[in-house]
Amino acid sequence: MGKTFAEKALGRAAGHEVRAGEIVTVEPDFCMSHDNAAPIARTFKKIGVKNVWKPERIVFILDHAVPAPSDDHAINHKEIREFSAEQGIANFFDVTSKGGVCHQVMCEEGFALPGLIMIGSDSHTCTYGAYGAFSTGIGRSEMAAAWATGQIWFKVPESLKVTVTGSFRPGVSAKDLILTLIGDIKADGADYMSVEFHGPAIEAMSIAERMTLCNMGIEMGAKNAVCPPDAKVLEAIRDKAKTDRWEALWADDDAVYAKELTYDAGDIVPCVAKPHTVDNYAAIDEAKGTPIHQAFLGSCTNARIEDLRAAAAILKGKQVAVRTIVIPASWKVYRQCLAEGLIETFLDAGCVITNPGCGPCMGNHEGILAPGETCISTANRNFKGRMGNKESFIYLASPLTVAASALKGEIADPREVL
Amino acid sequence: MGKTMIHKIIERSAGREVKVGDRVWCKIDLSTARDFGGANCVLQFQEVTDKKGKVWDPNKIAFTFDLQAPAHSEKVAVNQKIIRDFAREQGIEKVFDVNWGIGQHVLLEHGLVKPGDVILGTDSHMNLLGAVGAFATGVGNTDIVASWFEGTNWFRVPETMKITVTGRFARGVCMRDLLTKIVGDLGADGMFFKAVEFGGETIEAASLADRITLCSMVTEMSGKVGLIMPNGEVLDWLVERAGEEVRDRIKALAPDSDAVYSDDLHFDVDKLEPMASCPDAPDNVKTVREVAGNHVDQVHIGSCSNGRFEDIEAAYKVLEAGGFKVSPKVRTIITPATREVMRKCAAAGYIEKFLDAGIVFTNPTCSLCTAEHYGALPAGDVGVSTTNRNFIGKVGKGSHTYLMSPMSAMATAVRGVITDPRDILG
Amino acid sequence: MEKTILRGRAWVFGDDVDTDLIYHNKYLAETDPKKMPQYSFEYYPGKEHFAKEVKPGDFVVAGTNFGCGSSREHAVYCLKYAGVPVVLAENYSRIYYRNAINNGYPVLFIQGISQAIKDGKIEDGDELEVDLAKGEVKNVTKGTVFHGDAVADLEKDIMAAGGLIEYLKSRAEQ
Amino acid sequence: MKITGKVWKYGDDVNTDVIFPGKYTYTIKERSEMAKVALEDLDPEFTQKAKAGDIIVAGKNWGCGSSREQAVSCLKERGIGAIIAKSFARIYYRNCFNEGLPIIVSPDAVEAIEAGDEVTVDFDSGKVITARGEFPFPPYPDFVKGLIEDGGLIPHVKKSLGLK
Repeated sequence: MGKTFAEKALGRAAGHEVRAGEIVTVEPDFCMSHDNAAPIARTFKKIGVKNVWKPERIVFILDHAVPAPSDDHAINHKEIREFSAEQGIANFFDVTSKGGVCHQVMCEEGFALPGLIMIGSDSHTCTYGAYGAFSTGIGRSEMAAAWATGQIWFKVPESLKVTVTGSFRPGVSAKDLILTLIGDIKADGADYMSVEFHGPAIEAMSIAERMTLCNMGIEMGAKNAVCPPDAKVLEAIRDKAKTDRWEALWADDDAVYAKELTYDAGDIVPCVAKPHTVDNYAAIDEAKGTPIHQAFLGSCTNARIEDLRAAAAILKGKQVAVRTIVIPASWKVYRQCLAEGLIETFLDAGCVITNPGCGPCMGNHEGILAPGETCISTANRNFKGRMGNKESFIYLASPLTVAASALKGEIADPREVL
Repeated sequence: MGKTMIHKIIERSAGREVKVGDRVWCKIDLSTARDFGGANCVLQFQEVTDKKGKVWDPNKIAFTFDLQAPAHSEKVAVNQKIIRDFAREQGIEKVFDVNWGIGQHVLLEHGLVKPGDVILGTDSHMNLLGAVGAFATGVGNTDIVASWFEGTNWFRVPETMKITVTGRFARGVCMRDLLTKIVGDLGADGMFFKAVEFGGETIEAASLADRITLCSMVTEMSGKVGLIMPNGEVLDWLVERAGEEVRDRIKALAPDSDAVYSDDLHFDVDKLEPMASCPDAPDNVKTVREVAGNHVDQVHIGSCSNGRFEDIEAAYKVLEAGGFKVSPKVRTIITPATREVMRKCAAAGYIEKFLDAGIVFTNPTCSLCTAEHYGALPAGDVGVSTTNRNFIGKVGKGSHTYLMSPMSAMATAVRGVITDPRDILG
Repeated sequence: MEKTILRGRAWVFGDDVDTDLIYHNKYLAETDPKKMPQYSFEYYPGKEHFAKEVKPGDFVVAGTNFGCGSSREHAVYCLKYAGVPVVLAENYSRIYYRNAINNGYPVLFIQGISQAIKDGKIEDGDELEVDLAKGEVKNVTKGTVFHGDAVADLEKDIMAAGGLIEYLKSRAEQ
Repeated sequence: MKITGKVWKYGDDVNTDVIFPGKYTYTIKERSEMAKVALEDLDPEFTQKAKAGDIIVAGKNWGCGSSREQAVSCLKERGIGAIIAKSFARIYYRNCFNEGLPIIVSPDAVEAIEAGDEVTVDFDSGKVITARGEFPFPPYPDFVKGLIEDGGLIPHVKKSLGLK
C-alpha cells in the first residue's frame, strides 16, 4: 500500500514509517514568525530555557505593520530586534528593503524547500507546499515551546487528493480554482487534512499560482497543502536553498486518500467569495455590478510579479474608478515591478503603491475600511471585520477580477476587459 | 506709508485699506481640510446647521488625505468616509484621496494656489504655500467651518519681519540648514504672530522645493506666514499650473519700496555649515559636526518640509557618493511628498537604487510626522528626520529626534551614526 | 461670563508647551470633543496623571508660546471639556490662540508668569484665585499676585458671543 | 473534573477574526484586555455579559482562520469553562489544549442544547449533561490529557524539561 505525501514527509522527519492517524513528534526544519515573534519571545522567556534550540532554524520577518505605524508597533518591533540579537537569530528581516510578506520571503529566500517540516506562527504558513514542503501554521505558545524544545507533535493527517486537468480559459487563474474548490467543499471541507494537488493543470502552473492554491489550504481547514516538487521547483531553489536537508518527496500512485476530487480547469470561470465567508462562492455573473469603494491588490495570496503583471495589463493607460491599493508581496517583487515599468503603470492609473507588507489584509495597516464600505480584494479572507471594520464587506477575487473591478468601480468580469 | 506683501494680500481680500493690528474679515479663496481635522469640520458643520447647511461655494473647498494614507485605523477610515460622503453631498469635487500625497503640495501641483490667495487648512504647515506668495494659514476646525458659511474669516493684520539672504551654499549645505540656523537664532517664538518676507539673491535663485522648505518652518517660530515673491523658473512653473493670471497677481503683490518692517534681518550662507535641531525642540540647534558620531536607530526623509523631488535627489547624490549602501545599523525610510514626486523618482531610476541600498520607499503621505504612520519610534530609539518637529514623544513616547537636511539625513544613514554630509561628498 | 472670580488648583507647565504634549497626535482621529480630555497631557513628562486627576475648576498655568505646533483644535477641547475654566500663560501660539477664541474658551496673557514658574513662585497644587474681568491672578498659597490681559477687540466680541460660530450666527441675525 | 455553566450558542464556521479582531493583535497585549473584546464583532452581548464558568456551544469548524492564539486566550481569560462544538478548526484545536481551555466535540450535544441552557460537562465520565439529555464524548488522547493536566503547553514543557 502506497503512502501519501504527509505520510512520507512526517515519516522521514520522525525517522520511522508512519500512517495517517498516528501521533508523531518531529524536529522542525524552519520556524517562521512575523511581528508576533515579540509575544512569542515573552512566552519563551517564561519557560525558563536560556537559549533557543537552534537559532539558525528560526526566521523572523516583519510584515504586519511596517514601518511601525504606532509606538505600540514600534515597541513590538524593538523587542524582536533585541531578542534576535540576544539569541543570535541571523535570519531576521527587519524594516529594510530586503523583506516583504513573510510567506513570500520564505519562498524567495530559499527557506521553503521540498520535504522539509516547516512551522510558522501564521495560519498561511501552508503556502510553502508550493515548494513541496510540509508546512503548517501553529499558535504562539506552541511556537515558544518549539523554540525551547526543537520539537512539535503532529497527528499524521489523512489526505485529500485534488486532481486538476485541462487548462484555464483567458481571464481565469489559480485564484478562481481555489475559490471554486473551497466553495464546493466548504470552510471545513479539509479539516485536519493534508491537501495534495495533482494533475497536468497543476504541473502547467507557475510556482506563483501554486502558492496561491496552497496559501488558501487553511481556508478549507487543511493542516497543509502541497504541490509536486517537480523540475520547476528544483530549478527555483537551485542556488538559493538555505539548507541541504531537503528531499523531493511525493505521494505514491497507490496512496490511500480520505477523499478524492477532480476538476477540469477549463470548466472554471472567474468568481468571487462573497462576504463573510471564503466558501461563499459566486460565479462572476452573479456578483458583477456590485458597487465597490476600494480595490486591494496584495497579500501573501496574490501579490507576486505574475499577479501584478496581470493586473497592470488591465490597468495600463486607464484610470481606476475607486481607490486602489497595490501592495507588492515583497521588495523583490516591487523591484521587479520597477524594472518592468509596472510601478509607473499603477501610479499613472491612480493607484496607491505602498511598501510591501500585509497592508489592510488583517485590519492592521494601510487600507482599513469604514462601515458600509465594500472592498474587492486578492487576499485570502473576507471574514466579518477582517479589514478593520465589522460593518464592511469584502469580496475575494483574482488579480484580474480585482483590476477589472477597480476600473469600473463595481465588480466586473475580467473577460470583458481583456 | 508703504505696504508689505501681507498687507496687500489682506487688502485685496478684505476690500479695504488696513493697518497693522486691525482685525479684518477676509474673503477666502480656498478652504481646505485634511483627513485629520476634516471629519471634525464636517461633523461640526452638520451639527451647527442641523445637517441642512450648504457650503458657500463647493469650488472653493478642497479635501486632502495625507495624515494617514491609506488609513490604518478604523477611526481614520471612518473619518475619511465622513469627508468623502460630505463632499459628494455638497458637490465638492476637489477631493484628493489617499492616492495623491501631502495636501499643500497636491494643491500646488494642481494649480489651485495663486500668489495673493487667502487659504485656510487644518494643517499648521499650510503656510508653506507662502513659497508662491499665497497667504495660507493653519487653523482649527471651527475656523474652517466658519469659512464654509460665507467664505470669510477674520485675521489680525500682522507686522512683517524681513529676512534677506545672501551668498551661496557650500557643497553639502542647503536651504534646510539655513532654516535650522534661523530657528536656532530666533527661537520657537521668534516670529511670534508675524508675517515674514524672505528675499535676497539666495532666495531669488532658490528652487520651489527650497522655498517650500523655508516657508514650512515659519510655523516652528510661531510665525503667521513666510512669503516669497515668485520669480524665474518658479514663476514659469506656477503659470504652467495655475494660469497666466499668476503674472498679474504678483504685480499687485510686490511690497512697496517704503514698506515698514518690524525687523530687518540678514543672513549670509557662504560660511553656513550643515545644521541640526537636536532633541527635543526645533530651536535646540547645533552644527551637525557638533553632534557627529551620535547614535541613531532610524533615518527618515520626507514630509511637507523636505519631501519634494529635489530633496530626494539631494539625498540620492549623497547615497551615490557613499557607494549606494546604507548602514545595516539604521532603518532608512524615504517618503515622497506626492504621487507626482514618486513618479519622477521612479522615472529617474532613484527608487531602484534606494531599494538596492536597503532603503524602504513608501507611498506619498505625511508619514513620520505623527506617531500614527510609517516609522513611529519605540521608547529609547533615536531618529534623524527631515520633518519639521522633534517635540518630545511626538513620534513615540520616550523617543528622540534630530531634524536635519535630506543630505545630512542620508549621510547619517550611510554611516549609521550622525554624519556631516561633507564627509561623504568630499 | 457669569462668574468672574474663580478659585482652583494650579497645574504648572513650562514654556513652548506644544500641541503634542497637550494632546498627542496618536489620538487625532477622535472627533468627539467630550472624549478628548482623557488624553490631555499624556505625553508630558511628569504630567501623565493630569487627565486622571484634574478636577473641574483646576487651572492650567504655563510659560511662553503655549500650544505651539499643530492646528489641532483637540488641544483646546481636551482642556475645555476637562473643566479647566481658563488657561493662564505668558502668551500663546497663534493657532492655539485662535482656536481658543473661536471656542469662546478664555485664555489670559499673564505677565511674568514664565519666569515665576522657573523661579518656583508658582507650583503644582497652589491655590489660585483668578479674576477674569480684571485679569488678575492671586496665588493664595504663596501670597503673590500676577497681572494679565484679557482679550480685546474682535476677539472679545467673539468670546462674548460664545465662540466664532455663535458670533457669526448672531451677526447673520442682525 | 466537572464544569457547569450557562450556554452561549453560535453557528457554523465562527472565525478567529470575530472571536478576536485582527486589528487588536498588536495593540492589545494584556490577557485581561483581550478578554474585554472577546467576540465583539459577533455578539456584543457576550462581550458585555459573559461570566466566568459560562460555556460556548457552536456548530462546525469553530475558530477557523488565523493562527492567533488570542482567540483562545480571550475566552480562557474571560473564564469560559469549555467550548462544545460540532468540530474545531485545526489550529484553534491545538491552541485550546496549549492554553488549557477544555473543548468537547459532540455534534449531538450541539444539536440538542439551546442558548441559555445550563449544561454540565463531566470530564471523568466523558459526558455532557443537560436537561435535554446526556451526550457522551470520546476521551482526549493521552498526549492531550497530559497537556490539560499540566495546565497547558508552556507548564507542560517546563515540567518535561525539569524547569520550575
